[in-house]
Amino acid sequence: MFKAEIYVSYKPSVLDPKAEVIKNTLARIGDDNVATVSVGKYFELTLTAPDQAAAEAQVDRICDAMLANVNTEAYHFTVKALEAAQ
Amino acid sequence: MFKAEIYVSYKPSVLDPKAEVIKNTLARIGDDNVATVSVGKYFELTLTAPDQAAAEAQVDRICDAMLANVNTEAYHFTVKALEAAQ
Amino acid sequence: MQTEPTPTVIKTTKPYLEWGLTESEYDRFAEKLGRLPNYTEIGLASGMWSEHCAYKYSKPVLKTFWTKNDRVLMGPGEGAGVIAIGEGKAVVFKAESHNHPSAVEPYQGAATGVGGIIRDIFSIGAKPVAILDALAFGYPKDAHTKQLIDQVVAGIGDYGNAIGIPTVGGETRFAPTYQNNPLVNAMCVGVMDESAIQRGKAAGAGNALIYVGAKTGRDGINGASFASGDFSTAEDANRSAVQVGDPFMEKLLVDACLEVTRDHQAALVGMQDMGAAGLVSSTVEMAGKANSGMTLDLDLIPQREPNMTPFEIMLSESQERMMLCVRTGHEAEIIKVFKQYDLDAVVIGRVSFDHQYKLLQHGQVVCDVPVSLLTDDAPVYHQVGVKPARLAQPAADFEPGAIDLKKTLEAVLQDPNVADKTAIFRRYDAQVQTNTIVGPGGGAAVIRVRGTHRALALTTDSNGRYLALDPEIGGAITVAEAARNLVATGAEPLGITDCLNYGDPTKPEQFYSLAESAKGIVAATKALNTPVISGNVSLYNETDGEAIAPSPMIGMVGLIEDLTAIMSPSFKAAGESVYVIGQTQADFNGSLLQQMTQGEVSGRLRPLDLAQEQENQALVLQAIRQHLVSAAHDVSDGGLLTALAEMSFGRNIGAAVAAAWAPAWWFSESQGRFVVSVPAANIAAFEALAGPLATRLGRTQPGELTVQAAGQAMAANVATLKQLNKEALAWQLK
Amino acid sequence: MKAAVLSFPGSNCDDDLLHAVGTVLGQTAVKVSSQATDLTGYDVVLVPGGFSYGDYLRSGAIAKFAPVMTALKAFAAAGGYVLGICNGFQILTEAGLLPGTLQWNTSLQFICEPEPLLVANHQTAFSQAYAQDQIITLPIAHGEGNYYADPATLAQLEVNGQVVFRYLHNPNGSLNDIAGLTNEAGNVLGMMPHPERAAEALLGSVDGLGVFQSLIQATKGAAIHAN
Ligand SMILES: Nc1ncnc2c1ncn2[C@@H]1O[C@H](COP(=O)(O)OP(=O)(O)O)[C@@H](O)[C@H]1O
Ligand SMILES: [Mg+2]
Repeated sequence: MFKAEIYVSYKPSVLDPKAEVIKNTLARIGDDNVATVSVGKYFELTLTAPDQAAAEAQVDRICDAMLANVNTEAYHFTVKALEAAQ
Repeated sequence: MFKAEIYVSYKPSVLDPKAEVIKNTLARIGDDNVATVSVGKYFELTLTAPDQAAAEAQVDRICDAMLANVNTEAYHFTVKALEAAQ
Repeated sequence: MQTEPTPTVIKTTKPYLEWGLTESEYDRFAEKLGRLPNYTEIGLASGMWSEHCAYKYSKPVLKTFWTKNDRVLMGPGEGAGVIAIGEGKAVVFKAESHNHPSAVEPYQGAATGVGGIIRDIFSIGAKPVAILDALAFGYPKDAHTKQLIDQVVAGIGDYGNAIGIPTVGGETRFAPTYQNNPLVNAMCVGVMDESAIQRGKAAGAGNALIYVGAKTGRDGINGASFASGDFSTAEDANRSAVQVGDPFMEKLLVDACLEVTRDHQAALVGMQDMGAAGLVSSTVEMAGKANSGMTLDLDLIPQREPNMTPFEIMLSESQERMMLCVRTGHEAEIIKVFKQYDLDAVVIGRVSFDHQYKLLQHGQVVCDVPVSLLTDDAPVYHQVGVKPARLAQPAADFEPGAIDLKKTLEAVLQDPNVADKTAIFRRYDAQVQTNTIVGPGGGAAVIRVRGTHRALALTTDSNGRYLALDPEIGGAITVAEAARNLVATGAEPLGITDCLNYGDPTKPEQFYSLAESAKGIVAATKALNTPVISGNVSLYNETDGEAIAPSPMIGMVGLIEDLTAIMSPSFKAAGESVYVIGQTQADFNGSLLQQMTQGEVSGRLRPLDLAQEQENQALVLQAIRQHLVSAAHDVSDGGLLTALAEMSFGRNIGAAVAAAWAPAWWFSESQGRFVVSVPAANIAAFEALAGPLATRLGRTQPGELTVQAAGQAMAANVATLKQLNKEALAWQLK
Repeated sequence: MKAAVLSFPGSNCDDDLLHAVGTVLGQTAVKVSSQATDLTGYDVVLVPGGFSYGDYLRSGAIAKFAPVMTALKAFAAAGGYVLGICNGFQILTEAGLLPGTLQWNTSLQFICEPEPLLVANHQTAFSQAYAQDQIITLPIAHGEGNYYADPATLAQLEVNGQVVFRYLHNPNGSLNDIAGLTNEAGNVLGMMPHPERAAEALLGSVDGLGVFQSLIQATKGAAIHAN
């Protein structure tokens, strides 16, 4: 069993409305020392796979096809083997 | 300048419809070896603060008040000082 | 896994007290059972004997409601009530409160409130066609209230928008009394064939009980008794009760259940949603209504989490679940329908030959009690009300004194109660299903009924200000005001649903308010021929011992039989005559003007003349049906001048009006009034029809609203007033 | 015109489209499940609004995996007319049939209101019933309608005249006020406003009929060519 931790965030060139709103709201309520805000998604998957490489390849494919919109979003992930106990 | 990395995820026992739909879809398109899916949010803030403790206290307050819905979500974060170069 | 306390330990340690059951209720249960109940059994009792399920305090009051006329096909008692609307069709509607959950978790509380009321509608077999939301908050002055409003509105919108039912109307009221105890009431309206009414019953020994929809988790456990408890700001533990709504799942559920009621009538015995007290209440009530028993195997229930106890499984309020009773032999046929929608559907038990409610888990009997013990044998308390001191000795009449017409009008138009609510309702999809003839923003909403030549008018109304001064008169006014909203669109009021939002009924003064306002509601529903066909009770609206003003919400539905006679409040052309229907007097106690000037309301209310009310409404309806009037609007918050201003905004056509009243009278809230405009060609016919009921005030004119009162004149630019009114709320919510 | 109206789990404007095209305009309109694998025989495929699969990951992100999408791509590649409205537009961008992405409205709020639009290009199969630069008002109802494309794509869209509808009072932050656009070939259009909600005078407006009338006209031409 493998565990993948996946981060999806906007590419730097894309203006993110959610981050903008959070930043403006923070400024309004007095947290005006916050300089930058970025908002992303965080996924955890557990999956069975013959080996680490296979797990990574599958996770990459899932990210590319589904979890991220590659027009506007970038992703990165780590895959770790879980103890055999499972 | 400090950088905070914040993770927000559902508390246990809280239904996560997003994760359900993703998992079902993965199974449908052939990725049926994915055993569990969890979906969370990932934020990065940079902020100025007199010291690490002050930065942590502020980030905690911002998470509690805005970034997480503490009724349904739990959060954790790390705060790191960035090089003085900034 | 924790082991549960034994019956004898329960008797001495009394864990049920925390679930809202009293010691004498425990004794009653044990005595009727004939032995000490186990943990599961007394747990189920705490849910089923809560106010939410058993109406133990409100039942004597609800019994007084008038619930039948020749059009009512099904009154209170089922998921929702049904009224015939002609051409073989019927309208189904009900309202529900989610005040407590929304106070704790505004987004999910409001969302699941909408989800719950929708299930009530399609459980009858009706297609849900409209949602209305009635909200009440403190004035949006502090960040907390603004956030609360934002999250409640987001929750309602996200659920209704996703599921594809238009939110066509509602109301948003602001008063200090709701500061710590907001009201979140939602109403759903459905349409169906008269012949296809479905009931929630489980009859016929051997028939299957089929569980459908979301899996059961540990969310919202024992929410029913939670909602029937009083609320303390310090009590953080309440936070564990949060349920999350899944509108996508519910959309599938609506479509699948309607397919079953449409195409598999012969297989279906009954259907009910799982609302308060989840699995136990839906199944026990279905058995109770059919006077049967049932046996359920908890191991078969779809569960989201491992190791759930019977108590947790049965009292979970996980959302988006339905219970069906299906004839033996038809199980596969029904399950197949749900599978097509990718929904779980599982036979979890059978109707039995006896009258016992029996639950099995891991081969053990974990509950075995008579069905009636959980339903009919719930206690009913006959409280005696005591008139609150403030009502026994009302303060002197509120005298607004010498006011400035224009400044007062500008202030009233910007008060959030009167301010344009676009900032709220534009977050709701009001048009999906393409039937919305009049959406939010006017008075009542109007939707066409597909497959007929008819339309329905829908509204909600509540006004705690009047009930705070006199619950009986205030109750009658609320019904009358809802009817006025409908009549102004050209609809004939058909019937009502209600949410009775009150304080703790065990307090005699709170019970007094509940009972007195019911008297007013009953009188008004009889006078206006609008029986109560469904409703919901929300008691214990108290924070730290302080109750809200009694705030019954009335949801009313009316019928329009002629699609060419749908009226709107906007003045249509300059040069038409403007009339007020009904008497204007010095009615300032309980008025918006008083709340704005004094921060609270006090004084005595003038009794409502229901005969006069009925006569005025009949006149307006006649005038609209005979195409005599070109605009009609009811007079409510902020009085006559406010109504005139609102009528001016649509097409930038104002009016020049005059009456020999003191300036303040233009803001008086005398009941039973409407404003109409009449084109020159219809004046003779209109005046002949109206007789002394209508008073001519002046005529419409382009772009200006001018008033001549005793000793004071006002001229205001309509566009300027409109802008004040339009921007006020968005600004105040920022 | 024979139109297929796709229906995904969570679609909620499919019946409204059937009503507008079938009942109001008297065309043949058939609901086609997202499980279908064949779209031959239709002149037009309509991808409706709603919240396919709850839009829980991103709007349209799950719908693109439905079986019918393979058929839809083949249909579009063969030059068939495809119209995506609201969630339909979002699905078409996720599936790569249209460029760009629909992000959250800048207000982060769902917005439902009538919106005046400029017909920026009336020489398309979807807009020929309108006059160039005509102003029409159509309802919008979306939370994620803020059109984004990278600068190069955006410039290309403008050069090619692919922008068909523009907001007069940009409600959601869309780049270049884009409310609706076609693919390069001009046979696939996505738009956030709902023409099917402006198809009957009783409901307040018939400004949306032009979109469907344009398609009726375009498919008549196609039929003549085929003969
Ligand atoms: N929460 C809400 N949801 C939907 N529509 C609302 C809501 N609040 C107000 N509205 C709309 O705004 C209109 C005006 O509301 P209100 O000021 O309470 O006036 P009235 O009592 O005269 O109907 C209502 O008729 C309704 O259509
Ligand atoms: Mg009102």
